[in-house]
Amino acid sequence: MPTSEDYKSQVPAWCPGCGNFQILSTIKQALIELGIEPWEVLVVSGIGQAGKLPHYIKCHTFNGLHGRTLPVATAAKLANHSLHVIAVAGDGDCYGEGGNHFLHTIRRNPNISLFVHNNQIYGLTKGQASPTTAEGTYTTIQPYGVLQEAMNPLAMAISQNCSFVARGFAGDQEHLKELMKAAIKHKGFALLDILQPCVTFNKINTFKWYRDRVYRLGDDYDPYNRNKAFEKSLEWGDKIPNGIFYKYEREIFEERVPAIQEKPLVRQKFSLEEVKHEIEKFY
Amino acid sequence: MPTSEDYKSQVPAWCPGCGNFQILSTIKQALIELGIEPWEVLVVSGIGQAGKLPHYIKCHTFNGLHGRTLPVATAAKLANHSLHVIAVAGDGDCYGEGGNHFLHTIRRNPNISLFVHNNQIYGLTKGQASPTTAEGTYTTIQPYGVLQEAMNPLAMAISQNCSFVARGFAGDQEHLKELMKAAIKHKGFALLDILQPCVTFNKINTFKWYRDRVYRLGDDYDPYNRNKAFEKSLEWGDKIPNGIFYKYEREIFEERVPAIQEKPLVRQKFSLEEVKHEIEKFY
Amino acid sequence: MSRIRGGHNFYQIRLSDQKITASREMVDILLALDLNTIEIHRKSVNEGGFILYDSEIAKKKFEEPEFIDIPFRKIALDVGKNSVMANTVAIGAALGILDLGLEALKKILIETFSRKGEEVVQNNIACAEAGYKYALTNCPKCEAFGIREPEGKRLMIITGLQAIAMGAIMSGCKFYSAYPMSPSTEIMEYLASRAEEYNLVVEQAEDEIAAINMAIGASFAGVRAMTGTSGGGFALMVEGLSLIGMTETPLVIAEMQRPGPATGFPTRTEQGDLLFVLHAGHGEFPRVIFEPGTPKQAFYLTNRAFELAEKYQIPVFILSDQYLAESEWTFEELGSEKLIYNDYRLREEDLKDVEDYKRYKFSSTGISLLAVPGEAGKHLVVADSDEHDEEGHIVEDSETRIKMVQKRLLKKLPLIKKEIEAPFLYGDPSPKIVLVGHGSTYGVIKEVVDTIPKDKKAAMLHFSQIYPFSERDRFDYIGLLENADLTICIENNATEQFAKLLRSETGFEFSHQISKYDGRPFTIENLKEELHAYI
Amino acid sequence: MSRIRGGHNFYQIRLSDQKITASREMVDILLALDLNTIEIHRKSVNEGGFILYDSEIAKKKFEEPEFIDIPFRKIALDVGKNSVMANTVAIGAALGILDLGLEALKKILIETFSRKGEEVVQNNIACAEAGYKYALTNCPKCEAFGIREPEGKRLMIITGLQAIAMGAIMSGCKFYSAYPMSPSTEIMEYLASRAEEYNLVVEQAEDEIAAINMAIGASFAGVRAMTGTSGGGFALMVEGLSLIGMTETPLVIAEMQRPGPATGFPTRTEQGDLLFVLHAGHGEFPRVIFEPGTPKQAFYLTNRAFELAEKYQIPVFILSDQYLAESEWTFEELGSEKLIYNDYRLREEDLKDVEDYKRYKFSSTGISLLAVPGEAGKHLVVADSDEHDEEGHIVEDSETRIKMVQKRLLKKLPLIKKEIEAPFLYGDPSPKIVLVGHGSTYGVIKEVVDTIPKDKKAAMLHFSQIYPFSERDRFDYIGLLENADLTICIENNATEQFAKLLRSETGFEFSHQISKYDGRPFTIENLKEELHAYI
Ligand SMILES: Cc1ncc(C[n+]2csc(CCOP(=O)(O)OP(=O)(O)O)c2C)c(N)n1
Ligand SMILES: Cc1ncc(C[n+]2csc(CCOP(=O)(O)OP(=O)(O)O)c2C)c(N)n1
Ligand code: SF4
Ligand code: SF4
Ligand SMILES: [Mg+2]
Ligand SMILES: [Mg+2]
Repeated sequence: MPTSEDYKSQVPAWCPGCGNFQILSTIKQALIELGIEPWEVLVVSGIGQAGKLPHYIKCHTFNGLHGRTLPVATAAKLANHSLHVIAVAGDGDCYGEGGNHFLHTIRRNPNISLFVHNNQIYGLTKGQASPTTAEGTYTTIQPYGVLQEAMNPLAMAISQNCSFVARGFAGDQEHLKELMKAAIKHKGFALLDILQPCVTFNKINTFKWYRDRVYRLGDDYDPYNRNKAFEKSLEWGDKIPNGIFYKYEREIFEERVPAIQEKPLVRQKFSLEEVKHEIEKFY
Repeated sequence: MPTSEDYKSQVPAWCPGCGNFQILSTIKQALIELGIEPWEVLVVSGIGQAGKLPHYIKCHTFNGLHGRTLPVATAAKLANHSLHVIAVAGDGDCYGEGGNHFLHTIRRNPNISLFVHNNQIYGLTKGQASPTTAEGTYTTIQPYGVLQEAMNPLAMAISQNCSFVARGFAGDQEHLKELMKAAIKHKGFALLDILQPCVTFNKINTFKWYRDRVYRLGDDYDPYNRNKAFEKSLEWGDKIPNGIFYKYEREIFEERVPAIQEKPLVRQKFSLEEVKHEIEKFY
Repeated sequence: MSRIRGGHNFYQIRLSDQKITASREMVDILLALDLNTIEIHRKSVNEGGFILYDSEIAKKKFEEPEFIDIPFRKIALDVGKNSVMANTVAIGAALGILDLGLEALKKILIETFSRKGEEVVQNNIACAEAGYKYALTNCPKCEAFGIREPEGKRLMIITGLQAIAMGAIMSGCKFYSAYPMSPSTEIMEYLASRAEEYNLVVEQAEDEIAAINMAIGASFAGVRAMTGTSGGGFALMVEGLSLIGMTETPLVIAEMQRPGPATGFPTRTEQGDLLFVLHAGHGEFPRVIFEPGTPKQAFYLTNRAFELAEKYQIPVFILSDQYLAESEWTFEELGSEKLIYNDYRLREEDLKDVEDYKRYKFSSTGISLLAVPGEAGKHLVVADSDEHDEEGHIVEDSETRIKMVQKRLLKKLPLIKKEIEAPFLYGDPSPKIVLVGHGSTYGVIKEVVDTIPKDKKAAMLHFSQIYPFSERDRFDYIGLLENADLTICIENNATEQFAKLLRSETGFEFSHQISKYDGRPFTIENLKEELHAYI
Repeated sequence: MSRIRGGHNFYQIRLSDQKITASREMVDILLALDLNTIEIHRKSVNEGGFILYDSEIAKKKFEEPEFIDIPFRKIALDVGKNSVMANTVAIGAALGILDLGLEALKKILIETFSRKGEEVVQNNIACAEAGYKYALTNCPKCEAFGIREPEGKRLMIITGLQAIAMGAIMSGCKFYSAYPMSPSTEIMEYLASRAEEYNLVVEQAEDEIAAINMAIGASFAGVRAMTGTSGGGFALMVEGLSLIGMTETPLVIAEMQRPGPATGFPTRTEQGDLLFVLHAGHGEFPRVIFEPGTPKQAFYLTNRAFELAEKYQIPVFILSDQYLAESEWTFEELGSEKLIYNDYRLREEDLKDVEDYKRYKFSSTGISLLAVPGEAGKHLVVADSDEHDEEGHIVEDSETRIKMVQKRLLKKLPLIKKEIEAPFLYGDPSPKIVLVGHGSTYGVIKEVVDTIPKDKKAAMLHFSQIYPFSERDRFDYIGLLENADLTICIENNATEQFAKLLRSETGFEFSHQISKYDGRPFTIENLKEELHAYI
């Protein structure tokens, strides 16, 4: 069993008080409780405050480009599906720059967990609006307030039949840990949107703001009903539900790609002997 | 009043029998019936069979890059909101390469109509799967059949509160024309997904296939109910509903951008005199 | 043509019992299936050539001696019971004119139509025979062309794209992600068609950005990977290219050029992206560019691309163009013997002596060990797009930065340069006239050199390993150019890109330049005509 | 630093009554607000300089003579009732050491804190005064620096980014779309802050692809438009750039370089994207690249960029880097008199004599009339990313292609070249030593030239209008270089990009190269040290 010592890595370069600290310690805790060793997990991230996270965990890491987390993660999983692959992204990263990959990764349904540190702001670039920033919010680039309606990532995921759709809160670590574990254990593409206070640039959605509003979906909530899940995903305001909104069991991508049914691609040895008759086909 | 002669342009380079011909003639008819003159309309398109459409209408045209129709159209509208702006795209164009713009244009809600020629295939590049190609379809690149669940553009649009969401069928021109007119008249971003048979590469979704399935949403259908609209948008199979699925009246982007409240940006004359005090601010 | 059906389409076929490697402007036999074809191509028929047509289809009768009126349609109806077989009749007739026999055609007809049932096959064969016989009987002077059915060696027939795709398979490529774009799509189609046989993963991405990032992800995870596209798609991959540079992830990228800018001519050819591909990506990192001149070179260079990409952990390009990519060539010499395969990736066993694995460990060559995440015991593999330390973690300090730039770029460059082979000299060994080309102009320049009288001492210098330039101590090609009287750079673009590159790399200045930028490849005739001014 | 709060941050300020244009390595006064700062920067303090610190904050007492212990924290608590004002005390103390007076600081404190209420303002002012007085009383030998409060002329203080943004506003730019990316974001922030005053549309796009396509859409629709980003974001704009090339849509693009590849050093500086920006985009089309050396040049070149972009219907780049973009300069000479504004777009009235408007009409200059869609009467404006005819409709033929390449590219190039001004020569008019630089190295090279004895005949040759190169008949800068004994190219990158470019464009080869690629700008000291080897 791994211990928290095994997962100790670099010292985080986040602002004191940032919600990312809770997310970091919760991920570690979830991995430890699931008995996953550092060398069994690959964390793929983009650029942003969230994107720095894998440097602060001991694990295989691909910290790539802003917005491009999911294509890298999907392909790494196809190449070696014996790895646990977790994609970590910011809200700008995943829903802004990377919006198209978000949409199409849902359709592919690889067995990957996606954790979005949704602070409703661009943190690393110092406070511009992200796709999830509330309409009307003032920023340096939006002096008239954000003119767009905020994106609803959960509703979007449900609309495309994403196989696992959940939301947690950095300030409710116990619940968050359970959601993380459920996402990692879930067979299929699992979106976990995490409400994360950015104490420096988002003066509206603070720890307190969230605490006053969030509640956990009850045991009576049925995550298998798509229409109900959609309705629930629209709830946002005085009350903000957290938990698993939607689940849909379907075959995962790795089970459908014929080349990797016997063993991971990365373990398939190449031999020129076995392919050289290819040339013959051109005579 | 414009006549069909006014809208006559280049000879289409589409396959004989292609569903695009019906869409082309229906757009012209809709424009004529709305009394819009060629020089009052800008058609922005991308690359694909659908993307060629503006060359076959007499109108202002920006035939840009594959997938990039919406950012061009949005900005052109911001620059000159006295123009009618219609964006024309293929399913690959709009939901594949251009997926991210589709998502964020919905959020901006410019007063633009988007007509997607959804033939569920990549026509121009000769028959690869598009995001809307049915799961399991065989193509040259998908010899095992498409492994992804088809994208649902209507559900996605509804999930992001798109202000007008409709679907029509190239083979039902009368209905299509009414939908086009409604989309153009609608104040806000209007998605009209058009079922368009590709007679060369899509041997499944033929005119007959659609004809056997499509039906019009009845008068009793209430397009203002988002949850119901979502539910309806999931209906696809033996029965395929067409019509206006969802409507949501909200302020359009052009009404919210302060600079253009008095007159279109393009008509605002520049005078150095009026800005030169800017330098003073740096002393 | 960017239209799928309807409209004008044509193919050009050149036959010879000599080796041929280029297209000609003029044809000997024009097989016209409609009037439009006659009108467009009539002026391209050589003196003494023929135009085979059907006056019923053309709705026009031509009286000139070169016209041979053959009732394609009527024969098809009579023999095949279906007028669509007129084209089969026509092909039979063309073979009849050449008296080449029908065996090969019959095999193709069986392959093509067998899934439509035995009757269709037989009718087509009957149509071909009828056309053949008709032509044989009615053709005035067929012996003029002097073609004999080839004997002995079987020949391959292959396109540039097929050669690249086959080269990838035979180099151990296991993962290909791309987005459809002419003229690169066939690589993906080919690989998909072989996915089952060779256990390949072929993924159509949602866009080119995803395509290259997927290929990077697969390569990082430990398998040989590749992506392919054309110029416009590659434009979207440029950020990913830079990511390859920073993370030192091996990747092979095929860029099949078509005329730009923007959408340009989707189905035509140009060499307009050379300097773009060479300088693409923000920041500085090494790369290799190959630009094959024949399908054979494409095959072997693809193999070499995989070798160098993995050995140096860099991006390697196969740059080509629609002309080489899509034209079909016959030749004899492809074999698997000369292929190389070294697996530079390290797994469990290979790392047993490494205590503390660091993905970006400094070394005298700049190359660090490339471990496979999850297959390397407890070693962790950390790749980072920020500037990083040896372990792969973000840094900000000046000292590490300098060492990393040296490691990833400055130390590798001279080693890579040593791997590059000299340009290919064909013709006079101490030439006075040198025609210089790169990539797909190989064939046409070579054939034109053959037509220049020996005493003029002409040669072709052809670059297929285009960047970096090979070291001059192996073969002093710049010395050779300096000793010539006339050095002509021949390019299928408007801005003399290769000439600029050679000048910037070596200081050498060509005496002349021949550029073609109409979207068409050089033909033997038009290159000869351009050369008239100088030779 | 890519961390937002916590961690180490620093600013360097250089004061002089001479004009200054560069940074130095060493400082005279180190104002340390924590122990870390002392440890990191102690070695950068000049002999005879001071370190102002608070031994209570540092939790350490330094006995060396350069240390001046000032109780920042205690004074803040006593006077301002809040220890956070320790930094205000410290700034007051620094001004006290220099005896520069407090008027300017007080104004800033009022501006900064007035929205927090009168009390905070007054407390801060009191803290500043207390720090000032304390330093004045306790400083051993302040006159050493010989700084006097400036008299007479007021000076501007401005960054490169502000100069670009202000230049855009004063050139009639009405539309700016971009995606945040350091160090370019401030352009967008600046323009957004002026949107109300000048009726600008500033749109934050979902990604850089949208950003450039929006700017293109706005420009096509008839307004002056611009986008801006850094290398990684620009990598995503490359396809859009090519679209500008094909559609001939005017656009100004700011590319603010930071060290790459990939994410690299987000908050540091480099000149690593020059050749990338020059060759970016598939296919061939003209472009102009400006790389200003000072905020003043940035301001005027931005204006010129809008002029040339619209006149020739091409993309024009303002290429700069984090160093110039973010450092603040004071100077006096900005004025609006020399700005140009010609509106090349045509509306109703302008087109009254045009019968049959064609967007891409052939002309002797290659330039076609640029009509505004919807504002041009019944004339239709058709722009196309495919190869097109004069009207803008898709074509496939060879003849039109050739004419279009000539129109859009070959005819415009020589005209554009004529617009470009010669590089700037500073120092000896017939130099034996020439230090050549481009962009942000202007200041440091200039100051270094000043330190070289006159009899060595040294000069700086600085390129800010970097591509195309200006015509040599105006000023034969290549002749000048050829006549010098020592020509040194100075660049903030590792692959000598400008040297390569000059060689490829003119054949000239520098005798030496000085490269710096650690993410830091050249300072006067380190450039002088590098030059030691040669001078
Ligand atoms: C292509 C590209 N564009 C822009 C940037 C600059 N950038 C870095 S992080 C970021 C957004 C950060 O916001 P988010 O993704 O929400 O992450 P957070 O910092 O809030 O965790 C941006 C715009 C970049 N690195 N690359
Ligand atoms: C960046 C880029 N990638 C790829 C292409 C090639 N391409 C042209 S059209 C097209 C897809 C066509 O499908 P769709 O958008 O559905 O339009 P259709 O032809 O079916 O109407 C593709 C992949 C391109 N032109 N540009
Ligand atoms: S800026 Fe915001 S998100 Fe980033 S580290 Fe600071 S508090 Fe956290
Ligand atoms: S390929 Fe399909 S979509 Fe394209 S023109 Fe032909 S039938 Fe229409
Ligand atoms: Mg964020
Ligand atoms: Mg389509």
